[in-house]
Amino acid sequence: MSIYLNKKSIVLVQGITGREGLYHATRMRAYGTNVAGGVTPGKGGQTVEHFSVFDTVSDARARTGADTTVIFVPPPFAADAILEAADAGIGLIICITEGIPVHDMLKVMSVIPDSTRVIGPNCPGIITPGEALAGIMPGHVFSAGRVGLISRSGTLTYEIVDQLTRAGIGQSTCVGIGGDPIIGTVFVDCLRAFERDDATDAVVVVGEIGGTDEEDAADLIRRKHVSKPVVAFIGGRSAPEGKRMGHAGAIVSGSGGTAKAKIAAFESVNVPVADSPADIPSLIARALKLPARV
Amino acid sequence: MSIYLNKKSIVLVQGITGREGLYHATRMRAYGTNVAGGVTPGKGGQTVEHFSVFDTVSDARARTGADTTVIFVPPPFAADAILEAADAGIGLIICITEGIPVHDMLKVMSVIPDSTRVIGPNCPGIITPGEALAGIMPGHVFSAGRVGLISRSGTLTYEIVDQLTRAGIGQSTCVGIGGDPIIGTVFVDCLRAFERDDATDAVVVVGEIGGTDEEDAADLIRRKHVSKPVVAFIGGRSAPEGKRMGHAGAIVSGSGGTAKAKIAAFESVNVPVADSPADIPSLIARALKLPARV
Amino acid sequence: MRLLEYQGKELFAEAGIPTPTGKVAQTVEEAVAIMRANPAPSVVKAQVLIGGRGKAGGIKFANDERDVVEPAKAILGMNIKGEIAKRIWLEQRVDIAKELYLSITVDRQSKRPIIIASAMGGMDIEEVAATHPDGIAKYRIDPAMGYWPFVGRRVAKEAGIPKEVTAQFVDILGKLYKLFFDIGAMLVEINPLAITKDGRLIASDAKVDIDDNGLFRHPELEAWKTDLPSDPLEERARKTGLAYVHLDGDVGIIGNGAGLVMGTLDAVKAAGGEPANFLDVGGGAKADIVREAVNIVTADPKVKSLFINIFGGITRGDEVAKGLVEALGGGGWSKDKLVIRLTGTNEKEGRAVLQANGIKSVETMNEGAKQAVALARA
Amino acid sequence: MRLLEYQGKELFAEAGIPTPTGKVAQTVEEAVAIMRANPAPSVVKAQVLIGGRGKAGGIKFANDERDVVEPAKAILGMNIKGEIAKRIWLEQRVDIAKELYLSITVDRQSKRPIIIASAMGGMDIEEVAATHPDGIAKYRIDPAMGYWPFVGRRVAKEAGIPKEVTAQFVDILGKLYKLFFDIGAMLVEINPLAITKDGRLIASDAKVDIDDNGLFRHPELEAWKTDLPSDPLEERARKTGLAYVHLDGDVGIIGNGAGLVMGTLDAVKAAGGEPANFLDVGGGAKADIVREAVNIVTADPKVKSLFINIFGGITRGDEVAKGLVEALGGGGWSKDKLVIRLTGTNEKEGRAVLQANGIKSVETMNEGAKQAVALARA
Repeated sequence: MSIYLNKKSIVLVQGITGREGLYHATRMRAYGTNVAGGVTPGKGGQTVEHFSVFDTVSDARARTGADTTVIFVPPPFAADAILEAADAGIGLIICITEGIPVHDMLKVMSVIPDSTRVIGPNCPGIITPGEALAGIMPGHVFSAGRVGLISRSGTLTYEIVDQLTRAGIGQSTCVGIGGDPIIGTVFVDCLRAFERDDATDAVVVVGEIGGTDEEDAADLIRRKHVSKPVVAFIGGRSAPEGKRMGHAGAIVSGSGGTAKAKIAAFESVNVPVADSPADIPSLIARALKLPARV
Repeated sequence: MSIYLNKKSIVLVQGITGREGLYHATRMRAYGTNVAGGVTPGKGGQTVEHFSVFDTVSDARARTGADTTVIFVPPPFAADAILEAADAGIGLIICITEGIPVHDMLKVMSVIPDSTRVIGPNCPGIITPGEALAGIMPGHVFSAGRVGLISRSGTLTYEIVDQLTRAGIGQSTCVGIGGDPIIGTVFVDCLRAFERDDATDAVVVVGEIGGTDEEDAADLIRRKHVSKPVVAFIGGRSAPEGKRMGHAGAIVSGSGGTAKAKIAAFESVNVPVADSPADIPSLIARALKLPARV
Repeated sequence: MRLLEYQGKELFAEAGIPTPTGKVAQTVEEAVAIMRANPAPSVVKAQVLIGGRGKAGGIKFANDERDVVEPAKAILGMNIKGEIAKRIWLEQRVDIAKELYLSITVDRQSKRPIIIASAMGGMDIEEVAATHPDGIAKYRIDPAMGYWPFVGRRVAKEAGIPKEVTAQFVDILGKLYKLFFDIGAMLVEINPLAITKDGRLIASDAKVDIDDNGLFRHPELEAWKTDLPSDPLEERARKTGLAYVHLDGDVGIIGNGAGLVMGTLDAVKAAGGEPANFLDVGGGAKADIVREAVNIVTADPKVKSLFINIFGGITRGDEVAKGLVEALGGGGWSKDKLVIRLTGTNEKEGRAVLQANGIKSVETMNEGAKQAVALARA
Repeated sequence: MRLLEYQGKELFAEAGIPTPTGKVAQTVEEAVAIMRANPAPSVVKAQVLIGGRGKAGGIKFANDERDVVEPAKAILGMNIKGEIAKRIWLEQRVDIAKELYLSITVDRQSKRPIIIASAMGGMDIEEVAATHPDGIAKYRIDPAMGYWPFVGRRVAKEAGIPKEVTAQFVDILGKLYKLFFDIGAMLVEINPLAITKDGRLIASDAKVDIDDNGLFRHPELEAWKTDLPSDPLEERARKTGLAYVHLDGDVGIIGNGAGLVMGTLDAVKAAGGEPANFLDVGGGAKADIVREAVNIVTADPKVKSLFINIFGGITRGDEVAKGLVEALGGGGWSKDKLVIRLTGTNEKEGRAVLQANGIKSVETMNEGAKQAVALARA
């Protein structure tokens, strides 16, 4: 088991004839993901690197039975690509694209059906180690296991997973939810999913400054919806107020959204917050009462 | 029992300080309806004919506990009034206004939550005889009983109900769904509700040319979702093709939507179709095996 | 409000949808002047709303200013299935390689705008639907979502639109949706949407029907109304806010509520008569509206009897009776050629007014229909 | 992209939101000319993005062209909390009876635009929220539904907006939402929204923040960018598409991915150092981008050591290594004052390039942070 993605997932790549799309489609396939083909309008019928190319997602889904899509489409066209996938009945839409206008995502999220899960945008995707990779994560740092991970940051995730793997702690599923202000899937969604997942024993939440996603997650735990142990890390603790730090989401303003407030929220529900990514393995080991190998 | 409306319903009138709004609010109250007050922006705090006036539906609902609203607001502002009621959490919205732009209703119906029932626009409202009237129907022609009625036409409804009442056949609830191309509640919705209603033994469906509402109703019956007897009447059998006959909905074009097609659809599922409104009481009596008083 | 081709094409051009270069003319002289200014092989098209103008001879060709005289003469004033062509549209001919079909209308069932497209254009789409159902693509747009390019790509794929013109098709469909939405249309139709021999898409025809209820938001269209074919009585009724449709029979009909009026027409037909019209005074009609309704219906010289059928809800019986008395007082119609049936709200007050003025009323619709038919035959 | 007051007011005026009559000036002479053309009691306001300009002396008054010289001189060039006022905005004074608050921003939690309004305007809204939570009305708009007048009426009622100006408030809010939507704003704020003594609503201030990701749809705003205060290095980075933020420390930092860079800043701080900057090369950076990143960070004279922390996903280690070698080859920085940590995609190839060029790398982020802090102190 796992959440959202597993070895049975049939994956499409939207924008497969683009440089990044093709590169990552190939890497996903190499990881073992069932990449059934891709979509590039006007290039239907072609083949690239043995991937079938379709004109529309609707057509691709009808011919391949795909249930998942990974979007590598330039920002001005990405909202259209997400809506196309939703309209075609794809249940899991992972949008890698960085730089989508916030108003496009407001529109997308207001009309997309509840039954459709969007991950991202501006995210590294999702991986169920040993089963499937749908995104741009470097597969080799992940290892199969029983710890779930949810993160607003891509590279910070790799950093933390690398530490976990080196410490012998494998992962059930890792979800990079993305760093934009408006994203499809938030911490609370993933926590609920991990709570239901038989293959997950504990969850690492990697947050950062800005927004109230971490506070919402703490609130879910407070309301007893999460029984499994959770440990957290908050990036950007040294960021000065009012400065935008790359992620559109990571801007500190007001009292909500500061690293301090987020750490306090987690600590108030007994979720240990790591000082450094390097401390996460030991916190997980303690939470799971693992042998003191780390 | 009854559908949608009963003596416990707490009713607001939007546009209560207008001529028609106030006139019908008074008539509804005289019929026995629990009219809790009305809404006219900018006139909150006033009292008209002992009705409290509120500035917003949200305010009115908070102070009266209203669950139903009847809208008498000029066409350019009616969509706003419907959305206001829905936003305020009113569960049953009856829009009497005639002449609302079709595109306004397209927008309204696309954003209104599934849990909100809209009846109309361009409809006479709904009555549960002996309990409550929410609309502009002439209450005195109705009588309490066990036959449900659904109609696309206002005055034709009164005509038919008058015949039923004279024949001693009372009504459980009568719903005027309205004559516009885009309406909130259609025959199929009401048939499902009457099927579930313990107080209803049979249903009269009063259709007219245009659209496929009648065909959809026949299809519901074909799929065995309606076990109670249904009798029908179709108005506009003599209307020439391509002529618009008052109701924006009643325009014949193409093969769908003709009186002929609708009558055939009903007859194919053994729903008797009356030649004249005057024949309906005898069809109902036969369907319910009532004594041959009619 | 259904628009003439030249009006629809003007809206298309404003919306950025490619159309052939063209101009409208009301006289042969204007047509000649247009051809003189733009000497090019052209099509001369009758501007009528009725379908089938091509078969009726309403479409001809001309190459220059001399050449246009005959076709212009022939078409201007032509009676096409009862509609007089008061204008012609002269447009430059395009070399057509293939004809597509594209329209957006309102789908009542889904409560959404519906796009209909086919690679089989130029013919009656209902015929295509009947004979080649697979050749037609349909897509219902969520108005909350609006049009996005993927919709156009999906429709193009499913309709079998040639790949080379798909990008143009997606662009035109987006503009057509915006026009449909902005103008509050019930229908926008391009049939045919032509592919020219040099690979361009161009709207060869334009059919636009605008929701009358939304016209108040488009005062700029007011000027076009006078160009539209109309029945003088229908026009007069429209100004009073009455829904009047002129028919061919001799029994004048007035009622309140479209359903009841249609039911009344049906009853008159069932009684062996022929309705002269449909007239719905609407909800809550006052005496002056009723008076005007009587005057309009009886202004039709074919009318031999008048049946007024009122079932009062928002309409009050006393107001109807008052209006009727006023109309009869004006001397335009005799109470002997009149049948009235009045029930519902304020029926007692209404009947009292009628009795006081010596007007008899009947109890039921069927009885009224029978009497009215008998009076027309008398 | 945060706009200056005068830019925001220009957008407001175009959107039909009432604003005081005003003009912008860059010199005292311009200010005098403006007052000469429009002699009226005016407010002279420093055009800076930083808050609290009033308390800092950045708002003064003038009645005529002579009167304006002193305030203009005082404010032009004024340093307000580190930001230099390069322009002043001269606007005619209005007699204010009461001040309201109105804004629309993006609510991440509900994924909707949120309207915030209060009858207590003119002060810091967060302070109002803390002290008078009941005095603030919030409404989350479904973008699919858009703004409808009832929303304005509801917000006005809940915020306690005086009844006499509710109709104006509803109208202004509708226009503000349209502007918010059309311009792709993250924030539009009117504080105060003044009620004048003669009962009119007018926007006394204007704060507009536009989503940078949506700016490509608004080329018309390009010209305003040059008027905005900016750090020269931040400006240079922006042109290359790099996310660079200038800070006060001496440890230069380059990483890929905002989260990792922030984590790296945290690690440097935890190691007792002070970051000189935040620089995210983004996903999939090529060698030339990395080279430019090194050049930008080391162009800051305060930088004493450089820490490059790359965890490759979409970014490939070999490209980073190549860019770094190119930058060092340019002579701008010494490999002795450099710490690099490179892992993830193509890490082997990248390390091979580094080794071939005599650049040593560390294994972990914390180790890198420690070494970089030590180098800065050396």
